[in-house]
Amino acid sequence: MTAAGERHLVEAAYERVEDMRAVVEAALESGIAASQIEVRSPAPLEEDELPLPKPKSRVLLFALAGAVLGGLTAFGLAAGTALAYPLPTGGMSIVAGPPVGVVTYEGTALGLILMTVLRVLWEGGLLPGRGIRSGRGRASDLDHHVANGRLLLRVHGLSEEQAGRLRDSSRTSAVEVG
Amino acid sequence: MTRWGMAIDLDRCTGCEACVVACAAENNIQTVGEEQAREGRAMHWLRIERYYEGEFPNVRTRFMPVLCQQCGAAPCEPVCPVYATYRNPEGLNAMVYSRCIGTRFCANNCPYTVRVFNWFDAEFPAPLDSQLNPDVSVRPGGVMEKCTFCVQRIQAGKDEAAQEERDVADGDIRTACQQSCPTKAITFGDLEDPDSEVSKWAESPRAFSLLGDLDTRPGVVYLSGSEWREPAE
Amino acid sequence: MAVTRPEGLPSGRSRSLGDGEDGGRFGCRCAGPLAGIWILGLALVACGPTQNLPTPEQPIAYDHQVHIEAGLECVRCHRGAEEGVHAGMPSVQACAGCHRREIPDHPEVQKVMLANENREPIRWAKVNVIPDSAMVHFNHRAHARAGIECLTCHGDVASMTVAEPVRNVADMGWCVECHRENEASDDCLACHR
Amino acid sequence: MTAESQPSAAVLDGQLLGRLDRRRPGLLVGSLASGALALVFIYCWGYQIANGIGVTGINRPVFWGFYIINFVFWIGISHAGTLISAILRVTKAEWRRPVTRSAEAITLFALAIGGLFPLIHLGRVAIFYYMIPYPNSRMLWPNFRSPLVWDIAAITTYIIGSALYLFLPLIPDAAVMRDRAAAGLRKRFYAVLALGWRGTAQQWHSLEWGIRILAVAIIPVAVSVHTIVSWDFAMTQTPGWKSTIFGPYFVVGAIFSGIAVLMIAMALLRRGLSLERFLTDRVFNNLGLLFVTMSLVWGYFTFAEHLTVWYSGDLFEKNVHHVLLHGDFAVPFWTMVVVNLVIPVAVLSFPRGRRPLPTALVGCGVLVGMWLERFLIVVPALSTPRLAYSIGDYMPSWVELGIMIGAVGVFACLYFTFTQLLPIVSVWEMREGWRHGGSGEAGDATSDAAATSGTAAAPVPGGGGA
Repeated sequence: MTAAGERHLVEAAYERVEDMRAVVEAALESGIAASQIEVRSPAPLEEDELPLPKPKSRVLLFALAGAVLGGLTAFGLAAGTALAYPLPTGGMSIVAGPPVGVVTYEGTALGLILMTVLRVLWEGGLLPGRGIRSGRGRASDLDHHVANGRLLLRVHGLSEEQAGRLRDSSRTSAVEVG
Repeated sequence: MTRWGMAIDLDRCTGCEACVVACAAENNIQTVGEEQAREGRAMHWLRIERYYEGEFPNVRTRFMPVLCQQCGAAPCEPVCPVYATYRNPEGLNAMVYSRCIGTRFCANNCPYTVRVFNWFDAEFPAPLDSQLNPDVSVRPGGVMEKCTFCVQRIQAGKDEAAQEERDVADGDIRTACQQSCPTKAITFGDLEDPDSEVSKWAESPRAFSLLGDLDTRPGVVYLSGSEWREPAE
Repeated sequence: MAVTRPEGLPSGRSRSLGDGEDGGRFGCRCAGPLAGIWILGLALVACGPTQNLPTPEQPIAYDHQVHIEAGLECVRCHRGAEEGVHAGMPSVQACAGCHRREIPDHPEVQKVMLANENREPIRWAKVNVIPDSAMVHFNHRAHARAGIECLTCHGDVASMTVAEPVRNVADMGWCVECHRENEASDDCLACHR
Repeated sequence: MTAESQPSAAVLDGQLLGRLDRRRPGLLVGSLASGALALVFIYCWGYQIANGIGVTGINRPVFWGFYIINFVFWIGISHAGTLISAILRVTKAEWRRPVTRSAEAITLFALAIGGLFPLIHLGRVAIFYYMIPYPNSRMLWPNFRSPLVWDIAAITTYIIGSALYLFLPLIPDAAVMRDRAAAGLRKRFYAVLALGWRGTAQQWHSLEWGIRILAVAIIPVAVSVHTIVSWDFAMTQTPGWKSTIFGPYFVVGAIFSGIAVLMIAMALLRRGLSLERFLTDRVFNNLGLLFVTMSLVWGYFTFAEHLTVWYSGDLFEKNVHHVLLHGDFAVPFWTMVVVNLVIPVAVLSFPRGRRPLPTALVGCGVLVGMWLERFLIVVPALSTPRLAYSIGDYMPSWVELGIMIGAVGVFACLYFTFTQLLPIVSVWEMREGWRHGGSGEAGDATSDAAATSGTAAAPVPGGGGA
């Protein structure tokens, strides 16, 4: 989307969201797409703190799917195996209701928990391979700022001119520009 | 179908404990020694409970042989996590030693406290090993056990009848305790067969079940002519 | 009396850490192989009969094939197989009785004759073993009565020069399957007591 | 509030991280000492495996002893974290922020130890896997009717769930540690834990969803775990055990003992790590209120339990009831009532009693009391069977005592190690609280505090008014 030629990455660390907000607003006005902007923060930001599109998450959907999957698996385990391997029970029913219920309940919860965590890791690019592909998980020289409680702005794919302008606008408000 | 059952006539029981000895010999039950017995680890599949009535000198002792009641609705069965104890098609409350992992849950849930546990590996130093019954496994430590109604004799009786191409007749199979009882207070057989001796005993007006109100449907029936139907409170 | 030995369960080998910066990969790099090992282990446990069974060394090089070809039947020596709970082994006298006439000078036969003279039993090694810890009481005559051939469990011993196990007779799943197919009792007490 | 002045978010941040970077010899000594105690645990268990379960004091009719008591006890303690932290998260209680991590760690380690006890208790531990359903050559499956198999299902779910519930909020903090650590083994360790966390908007958003869902999901799991543990008893016919209220009674007892551990751990952490600014008096006050509430609820359940038994007139139940209240077990029973109900209510009803030291001391008493409660559930019922001929008693052996004490060592060792390696107070959650100006003490930023701290060279971000 940007002009041909080398693309540049500008990084800047800020103490306060307000400082970064001004830079982000200026960048968006100058025609830089929101998808080029990445913000790293030491704690979650509120939705309206930056004029960037809100990230989407399907964790809940996957959690529910995991619950269904886990429940079915557990039900199959408890009821199915009892049917597949009938043992002499002396007249008692082969598949008993309450035990199958208990196992299904626990399986449902386990499925839900596992799928939730997997989906969180997937969406965050924390699963192997994911982060590298999307470029998100890559380290930055300025990451220590995030560790120390500052915010980090990274804007990718800039032309040389755009990068220069962004650096200039950040110079006053940022702690460090890279 | 068969349902193995036992009837014990308490009015005939003299408390001689011959059945206890016969049971231990037949079933390779380990002898734990004084020290362990003092800790409450004596192993008997069958015990004679004694209860005393009245004030001295007018005391009367009552005896009650208590063994696994082979319950029709056994509390021990559903709690075993590995199916080491279950109800077999012939009404026995089966105990599979090789399956047992030793949670002792079954023993806790037995209202008759008739299950015994192998706290250590059984030791039969020579020449005691020569008197072991080859038809019964020696149980390792960590395994629950209890009266089996001499299942090895039941299996042998059925095998013998099959070899002779006939049905098992009443009286073919005798348990060790029954065999050794000098007063013939114990009888054993098929409760489903109305003509068997045990069925007839069970129909006696003197018959009752131990802790019958728990509805465990025991396969052991006690007979007593006196008003005393339950062990002393 | 030995306590039941557990079956070998698979265990994953840990690996050294990957590169620090993308340590996340470590978890997944291991997860695949670990899951694989686990499933493989389950499959191995589930396929008990395929495991290698040791052939024990016998005190005398007895050749089953030669004896069968000479016209003997299994139950001629293992009498209990049809009549008793245990198949049993022939007595030294029974061996010696025949061999007094047949090839008495064969070096292996000589060992039998010597044992007979000294009134010592021959300590044959058990080929098809159900371990004590299984606490199984196998009844040969019940199986013979049901028409189960010897070779179903023991393999074609008639054509073996050295008796060797062909099936794991201690594999319970196999026993249970056969019992169910033939509508024999699948009650645990039928074997375990 | 306290007399302390209110420092700024940046100051707090700097202090929190400063504590994390500092080496703490006390913790190292603590973990080594508890590690030595853990060796007792290993030795005793090894001794028992080598010699047979008979080295314990259990007998007929008391087939269950210290191991099952400790199993229930530790599982109860495990409710400290996950349940409490999940409830606080779901209800968005701001003062949870410094508490959750230490509570969740208690859960995980207590659960790991609690889960071991049923195995230690087995007669043949080598074949414990007969209880697990997996395809096997014996063509046998576990008995799903047994509450013990439910236990396995429930505890597996709970331990995986609480491990992930501890892990998920830990990822950003592991990333902080990674980015602050110098290259080397420590950095690599944190890098593995951080999974490549960078703190992007998407990562935060997904993480928040995940934590929210886990917090909701873990509550019914925690409740089910202790309910199912209670069913190990309540599903039987044993007098003294077959009770309909055992499920909720156990859950309440679990939360009660869980808070007790939490109070002790927090008081120790506060002193040991000088976290007075984070684990404030207000936190102790709030937890103290929760604590005394649980004490009263527990007292109510105990009353209900024994009243119904006494009133029923059931002969066998009354036998157990009698030995508890007036017989051989009267001393532990009434001790339990005093330390679980009388003392907590007497101390925690007053604001001065809800301070770190008194709450921790009350917590110690409650731990003893809750252990006694489990003892009084297991032993009296078993030693008073229906047939009077079998009445027995129980005295633990040195092996059982060794394993019990050693387990405390294992727990302490794990906990100290965890505290040494990872932030025991959630850094990002504290930061989030300060940013919103809502977390406990981070009220108004004062110049006074900023001036006192060398770490606060930077301008003060988002203070109270932000």
